[in-house]
Amino acid sequence: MSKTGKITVKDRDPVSSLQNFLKLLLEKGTVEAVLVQQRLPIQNAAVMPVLVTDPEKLEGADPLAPAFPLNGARMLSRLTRKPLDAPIAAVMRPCEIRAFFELVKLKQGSAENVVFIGVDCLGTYGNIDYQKIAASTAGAESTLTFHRSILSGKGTATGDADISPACKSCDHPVATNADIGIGLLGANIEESLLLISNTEKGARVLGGLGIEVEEGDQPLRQSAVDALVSERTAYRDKMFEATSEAVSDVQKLMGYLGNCVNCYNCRVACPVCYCRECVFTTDVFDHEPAQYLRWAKRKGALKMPTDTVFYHLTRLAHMSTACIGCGQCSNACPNAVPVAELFRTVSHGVQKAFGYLAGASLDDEPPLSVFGEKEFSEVTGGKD
Amino acid sequence: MAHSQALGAPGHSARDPFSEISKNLRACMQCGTCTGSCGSAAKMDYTPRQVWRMVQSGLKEELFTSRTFWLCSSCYYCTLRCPRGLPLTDTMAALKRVATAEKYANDRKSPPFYKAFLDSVRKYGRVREAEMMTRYFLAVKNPALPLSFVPLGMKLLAKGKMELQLPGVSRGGKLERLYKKVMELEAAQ
Amino acid sequence: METKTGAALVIGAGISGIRSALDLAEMNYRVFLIDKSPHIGGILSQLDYQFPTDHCGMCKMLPTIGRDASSQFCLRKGLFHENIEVLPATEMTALEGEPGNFKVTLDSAPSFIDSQKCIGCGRCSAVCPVDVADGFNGGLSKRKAIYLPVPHNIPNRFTIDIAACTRCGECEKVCPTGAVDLRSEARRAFKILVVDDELVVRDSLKEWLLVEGFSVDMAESGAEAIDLLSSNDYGLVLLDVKMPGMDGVEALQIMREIKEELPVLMMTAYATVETAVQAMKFGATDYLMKPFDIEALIAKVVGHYERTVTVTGRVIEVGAVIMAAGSDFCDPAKNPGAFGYNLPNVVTGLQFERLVSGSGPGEGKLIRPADGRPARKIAWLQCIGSRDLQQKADFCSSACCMFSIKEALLAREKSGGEAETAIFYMDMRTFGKDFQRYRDEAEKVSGVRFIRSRVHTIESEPDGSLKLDYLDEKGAQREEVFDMVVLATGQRPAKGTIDLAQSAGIELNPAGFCRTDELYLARSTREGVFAGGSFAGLKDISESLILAGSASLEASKLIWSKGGTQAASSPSEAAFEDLSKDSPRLAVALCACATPLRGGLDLESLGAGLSRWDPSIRVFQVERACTLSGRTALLQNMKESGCNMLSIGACMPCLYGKMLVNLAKETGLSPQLMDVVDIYSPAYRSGETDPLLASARIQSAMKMSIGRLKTADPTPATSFGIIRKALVIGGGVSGMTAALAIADHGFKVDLVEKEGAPGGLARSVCRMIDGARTAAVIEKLTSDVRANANISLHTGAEVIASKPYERLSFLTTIKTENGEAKQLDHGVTILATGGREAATTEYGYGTSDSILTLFELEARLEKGAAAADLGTVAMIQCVGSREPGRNYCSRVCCSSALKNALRIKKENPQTDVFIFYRDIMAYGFLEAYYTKARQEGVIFIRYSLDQKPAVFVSDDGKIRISALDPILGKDIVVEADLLALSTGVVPNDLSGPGEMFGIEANEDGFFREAEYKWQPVNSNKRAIFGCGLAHSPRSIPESIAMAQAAAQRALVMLNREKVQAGAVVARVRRSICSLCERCIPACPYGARSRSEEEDRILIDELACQGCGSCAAVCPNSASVVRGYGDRQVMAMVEAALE
Amino acid sequence: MKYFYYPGCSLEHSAKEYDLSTRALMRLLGRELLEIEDWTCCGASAADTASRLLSIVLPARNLALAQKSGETADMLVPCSSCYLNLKRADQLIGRDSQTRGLVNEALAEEGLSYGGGVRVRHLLDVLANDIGAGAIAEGLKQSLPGLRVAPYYGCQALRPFADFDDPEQPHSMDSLIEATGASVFDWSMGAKCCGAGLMTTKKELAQELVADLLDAAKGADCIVTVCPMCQMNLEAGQKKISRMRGRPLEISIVYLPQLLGLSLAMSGGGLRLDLNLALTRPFKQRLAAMAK
Repeated sequence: MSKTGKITVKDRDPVSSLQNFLKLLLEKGTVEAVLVQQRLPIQNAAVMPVLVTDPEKLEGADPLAPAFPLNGARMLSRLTRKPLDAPIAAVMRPCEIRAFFELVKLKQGSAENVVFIGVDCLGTYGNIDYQKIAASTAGAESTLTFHRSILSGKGTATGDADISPACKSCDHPVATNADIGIGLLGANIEESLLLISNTEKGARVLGGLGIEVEEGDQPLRQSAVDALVSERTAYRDKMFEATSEAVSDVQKLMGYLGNCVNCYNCRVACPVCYCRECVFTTDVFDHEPAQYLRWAKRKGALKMPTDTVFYHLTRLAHMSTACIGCGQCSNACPNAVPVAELFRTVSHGVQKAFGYLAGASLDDEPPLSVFGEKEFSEVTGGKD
Repeated sequence: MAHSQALGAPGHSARDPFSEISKNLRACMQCGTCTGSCGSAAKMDYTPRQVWRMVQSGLKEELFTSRTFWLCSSCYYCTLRCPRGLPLTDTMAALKRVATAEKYANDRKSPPFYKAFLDSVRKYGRVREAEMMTRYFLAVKNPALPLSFVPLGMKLLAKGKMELQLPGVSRGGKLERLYKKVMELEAAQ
Repeated sequence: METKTGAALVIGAGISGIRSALDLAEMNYRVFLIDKSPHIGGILSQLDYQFPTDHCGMCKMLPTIGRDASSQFCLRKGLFHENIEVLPATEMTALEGEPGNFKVTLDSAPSFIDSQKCIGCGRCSAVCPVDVADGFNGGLSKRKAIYLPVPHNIPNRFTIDIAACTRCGECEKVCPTGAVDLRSEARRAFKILVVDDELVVRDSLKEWLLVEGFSVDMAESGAEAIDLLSSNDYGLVLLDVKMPGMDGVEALQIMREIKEELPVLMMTAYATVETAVQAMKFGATDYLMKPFDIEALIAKVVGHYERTVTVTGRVIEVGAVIMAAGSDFCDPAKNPGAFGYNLPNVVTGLQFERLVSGSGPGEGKLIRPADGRPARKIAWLQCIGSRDLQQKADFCSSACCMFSIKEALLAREKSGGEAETAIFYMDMRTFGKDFQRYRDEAEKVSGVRFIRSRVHTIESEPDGSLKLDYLDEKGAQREEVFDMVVLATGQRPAKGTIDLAQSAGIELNPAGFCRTDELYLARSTREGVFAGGSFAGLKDISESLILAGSASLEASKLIWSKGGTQAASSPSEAAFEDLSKDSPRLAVALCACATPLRGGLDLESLGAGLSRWDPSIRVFQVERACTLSGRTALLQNMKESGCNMLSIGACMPCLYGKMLVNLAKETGLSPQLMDVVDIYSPAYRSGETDPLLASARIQSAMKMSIGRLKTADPTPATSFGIIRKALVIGGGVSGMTAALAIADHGFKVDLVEKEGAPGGLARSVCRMIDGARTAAVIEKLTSDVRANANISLHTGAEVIASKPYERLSFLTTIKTENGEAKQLDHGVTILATGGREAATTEYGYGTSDSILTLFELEARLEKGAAAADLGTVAMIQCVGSREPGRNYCSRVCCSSALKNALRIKKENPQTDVFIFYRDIMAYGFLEAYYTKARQEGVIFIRYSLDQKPAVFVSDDGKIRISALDPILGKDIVVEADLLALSTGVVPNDLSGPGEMFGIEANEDGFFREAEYKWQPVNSNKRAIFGCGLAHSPRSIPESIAMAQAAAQRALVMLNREKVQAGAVVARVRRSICSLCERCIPACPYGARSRSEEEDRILIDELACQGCGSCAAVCPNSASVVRGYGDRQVMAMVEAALE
Repeated sequence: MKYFYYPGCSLEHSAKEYDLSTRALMRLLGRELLEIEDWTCCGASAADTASRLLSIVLPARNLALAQKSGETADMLVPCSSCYLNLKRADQLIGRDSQTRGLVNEALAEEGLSYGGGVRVRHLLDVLANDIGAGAIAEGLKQSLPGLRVAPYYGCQALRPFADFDDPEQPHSMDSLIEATGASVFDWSMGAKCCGAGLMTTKKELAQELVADLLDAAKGADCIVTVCPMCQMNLEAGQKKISRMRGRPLEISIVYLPQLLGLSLAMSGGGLRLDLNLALTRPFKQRLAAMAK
């Protein structure tokens, strides 16, 4: 049962109809600004989050683009770190909304004045791949070809590029916790886009825009979503197995992370890694020269830089309860270390153990801040 | 369930033996140790704990319909163990006294036995067992009772451990004066 | 002139003694803490689990303010506080002088083991031939004559049980450090002269005394004895009475002239007893009866010898004495008619605690003492030796009901939930805070069976299990077999209480406990001598600690008023150089001493190894660092090396607590920059055969210490001034007492009372339990408050807001009587908001004016309504209490109901009084009032929650109460003219002050204390305390005691110019803090808050206990604990892996 | 050492052997028994049902007679019921002046008076504490090895006056039995009541109690008693009780002085074992065999 409305698509171009919908929001004054992924006028292949206040400036907006340069949650957190009395709309992918929810729980942002518009996500390319694809086309051309090939069943691969492994294994393509959902699955996006109102705020916004909404099942959409989810889940489980096997002991883990050069990019890109300054960049890990010599003497040889595995283990320990699997860590890694697969596998296990799904809802308390009376009895032996 | 019973503490006339008994039992906190310790509690219609409760609540009529205090074999377990240190075995004896004095005929065998026993002592200063038993059998007027004692009687006779004396033959009256004085003193108290 | 620092003596080092000692020590008084047993901890050293947490929480008594002055490890291991001198195996023999300056003589039993040398290796007890029942394990296991008094003490010193020791000397031979000295030579030096004409007597006596180790001379006659006496020195003479020629008495007189105070034991046969007694007039000390009973004779002789060698005469001067000598449990086997209590597998409560303890005989596996089989069906019998007039025990021991329930829960836990548990009781006295909830949970969740019956006999079955005959609640005879029976043994005065009371000059109450003032429970009958804990009657841990706190307050008030000043500042607070600018210059001192402990350790190679490892350090050796000479050498070396950090390698780090503090004072270096490393036991203890491996382990231990010191944060501990004024909210009896207690120490107090006049709920109570008028108590308190210049009383005033002020104090706004706002600044706050009688509509209240509440009945009695025309009076207890909605016992209604019933009966014995009750909560000595009420003819009728009495008011105004009498199993009807309902006590609204000061109330609305047992008056916020009815329902004397305890805790804060924070506290590196606030809820002491204006995390350094929870939660070490920064920990890990 | 001797009514006839064996044993052990001449009945449990004062006056009369004889000695009482009444009278008179006044007013009728002071001792108390197992062991001539003896104390010897043994778990007979060479049969019914007082009025109840005792004594060779009423109650009707319980419960019942006498090689005749109502044949053969 869901409340849905429609955006009719004019001349087979969903991107521009979506832009018109967003213009409506600004014109009607429902929101004072819209944060949406937009193609920069000067660089067609760069699709970056843009905070737009003038409806006219929306024409480059392309949330349907298979581009995911960075996780927008971090930007939204900067916007809402302090109370902002202006309502804004955030057009984001499901994993961006979930990342932002985690940041709210860590008091790095607030969801009070934000209208979440969650777009169904059919997957995104790595940044390098996307730049190649977008460079050779104009405007939203690459977006439309991407969606048309999916509609026609040819899948997402073009040339030697495909959507990132993180997206392939993402079992949350639909932003069920967004106020308004933009439904692509189960619709012919060249005729219409679905508008799903998930929350009471969403219904209020759509009502304000005069878009009627009716109750009813969406069997077509539901089966499409289920199909996509089961396909992605199958891929995910295979990935979990492979990754677990690849890091089943310390030696293998060191090999897995062999190419890492401690540039800590994955930390910068990770939306939920909220520390202002990571301890690994502080003086704590700025060891004395004599110390390196001592380490070398102990085993005869010392790989530099040191503390590589230590860093990843620490990040896993800190962030595995909040990881939403958006894949930006792998995306940001200069040496293509499969960091996302490692983090996704470990945090899946951790979150299952705590019965917690990162970013699912603002009301779930993060695991380590709440202590259940009788937890992990298999470990404590049932004693409280 | 049983009729509801208007409850009131026992009457307070000065020399009423029953209120004397209830004064002794006031400190009882109904812990049940006495009933638990009593060898013959299983056969009693009201357990000792219930008897003390009835005394406390002044349910005199109902109490004397009970045969409990006649079953007391004065083994003093209850007195030893009562956490309140109450004279429970003496209270059972006192209840027998009140029952005999106020003629509550709820037991046909014990009062005549004790009377026969005391009459023999009054007369001869000592218990003449044979004579006392015959006087007891006559008072009970139930032929089955003497018959049940015949085998024991025969054995004792055979061993010369029982003299055959006929009742009412010799003079007696050995402790007559003492008895009279005691009854006099008791009444005056 | 060194002003006379106030000092106090605390007798008894159980938890109450420790509490009082710590209270006074934290106020910088000097404290002597003595105990006659060789260890501290009293009964609690044997209990591993306490209600309600079912874990141990003793260390929560340790000081949280100025905590570096005290050891901060498990109290069952030991107590080291700068201001406390702990004297085990010591007793007070005399107390002279007047309050404020007493002279106390202390006797300590001769210790045959040198505590400095004993390293607790245990070889002596391995060879000891004697086996004695181990009192620590309640006699369930055996121990040797030379033994460890408590398995887990630090330092773990062995002790000799002189009574059991046969002086065979085996332990002396085998002790590696020569710590054992049985003083056999001293015995040999003690010469005894035996004077008897019969040779056979002389020979046998000589032989016995030689076996005992004494040297013996013999004399055939008086004359011979006299010239022997003049030529040598005898410790004791055994003199026969009947001798030819000069008889015993004559000889005695001559001997007395030669040596005035010569102890002489007359030896007399049966006939000459009179002469022996008569001889005592001539100075004979005692006499012995022939034929000799060897044990008695030896005991007397050894007794005399012991007295001559006891270390007597240590006289100390103290301002006040606190008696916390505790109490004992009754020995069920000595019960006349033992009811089978001495059968195998019948254990006392204490023995059960040992059975479930890990260090107990069964190593915590719940086994039966007799045959070691698992105990899976256990029964508890309550009131053994309590509430039993047969044993002159007309009192309830208050704590057994609750510790039996706790033990039942422990049994289930230890048996993995298999154990079947049953408690046989008469009244389940759950009168304390949250007791009822604890019992309900035990009954409904853990399936503990509560059977209301007093079991009379236990009989043992062939297989060792136990058959209980009992009467169940319906009166049916029951028999049930259990694996094990636990007796909840009642209280008895501690052994030796009578002579302790004599030497202290205090009186005892009829039950043999310390007699105390009716109103001020801590005051004994002698001024200046106070009673804490269960010395005045067994209490549970929380009440013991409250009374101990009240005793400390009374003692400190006395010392303060007699001019005994507190020490200016405790040594640990001396200012230290700020070395943050200095680069680390570390010196290592290796203690060389001849202890055989050393084994193969070579100090030179150790020192060289360290220098090689870190060339910047300087290493030197010191001879016997723990001695005075050692320390001066150490100081000398430190000055030479110009070091600003010191690491000492020595044998027993725990001995160096005080030494480091003094060293710090002399060198100006903070103790945080010094460390002591145990370099001997790794080599010795583990029996390391390979010296290389041992020295490697020692090297890494030293390197860890060096690593830690070099990366230590040198900034010294900070101290903070707080506003030395107090705010007391609520002017009831508790509020006024707390205000007076603080004001009497010279500090300003603001006392805020809502009503027009102070007095609180006590104003609507007319009489105390013993008949004293409550109004007199209130008038006295009110006049004292008004007369006290330090107290400003604000009646008709209400607290409306409060916010932090001057960093660690408070600024509170109140609305005064005439409506204008007033601002009060203060450093501490005491909540005494009190409570009131609960309203009710049950049982027809309000439908007839002869149905009253408890207080209304008392008011009517007080107005002189002659009891005659009261007619029949009925009372119903637990109205609205102990049932869902208000599931706690209000504790005071039973005693008040008994008070009213006894008063009615006294005025007119003919009045019939009926009390309908569920459990009569006449705990402690209130039981005597319950017995008296029964003896006066009050009839008690029990009802259960699911079958409450029904009340009808007939039109002629008579009240008919019908109920089931469970004993008779019949419905009964009571026609009463007056019905009193005991509705219980509810707390006044705490939400206002609660929310202002950030403290919570529990689910019943009472003040939630930091820890029910161990910190009863503290809240979870640092400077906020609570007492009186606001905490939980309690009687007026108990409220006064609690108010004093709360005031005492507040005085610890107020008492110092500068309150020293601990050296190890948390710090926030503001620049890298992302303000995610995860560290705020993680702090158990509420020491962290977010300041909106400054947009940063604030730390209350005084509340912070350096537990590190905040550091653990913070991902990027923005929150760090001083002394345990990342670099330090990493440096130590590196060193450990060397 | 001399003792006043108060035999009591049942020792005249139905418990004659108890009287004779006690006198014989005491004579052998060199203790002189001064029988109170003209002693009368102590009132047992009957006097108390008629009048409280009577239940004190009757025993007081005998105490007064003993004091009047001019001798100073403890009063030895073999029968537990008489022991209880005499001791109770002595205590009440000693403690409560009002009772003392009334009793002496009554005794005046017989020219007697009593103010307390005679120490009432049970036979078992004298045997166990004054004479002691050592004396028996020294005088032992005829050891009774392998004989398993169940010590039965009854109730009124131990309660309410528990002044020579534990009222619940008594052990004073053990040393005496072991001194004879016999072994003590381990059972827990030594202090349980046999219901003798009810045998004449509430027979079925008394027989239940006796049956429990005999059942518990299974495996012992004999039960030893120290009270004529317990003896009579356990001896009489063993067959009827065996039928009632449906299994053979016959067991020999002897008095303590008889057992001790045997071990001191006193002839069976002198101990009048012939008068005992329940001596099983195997027990008699055993004694005969041991006598050779």
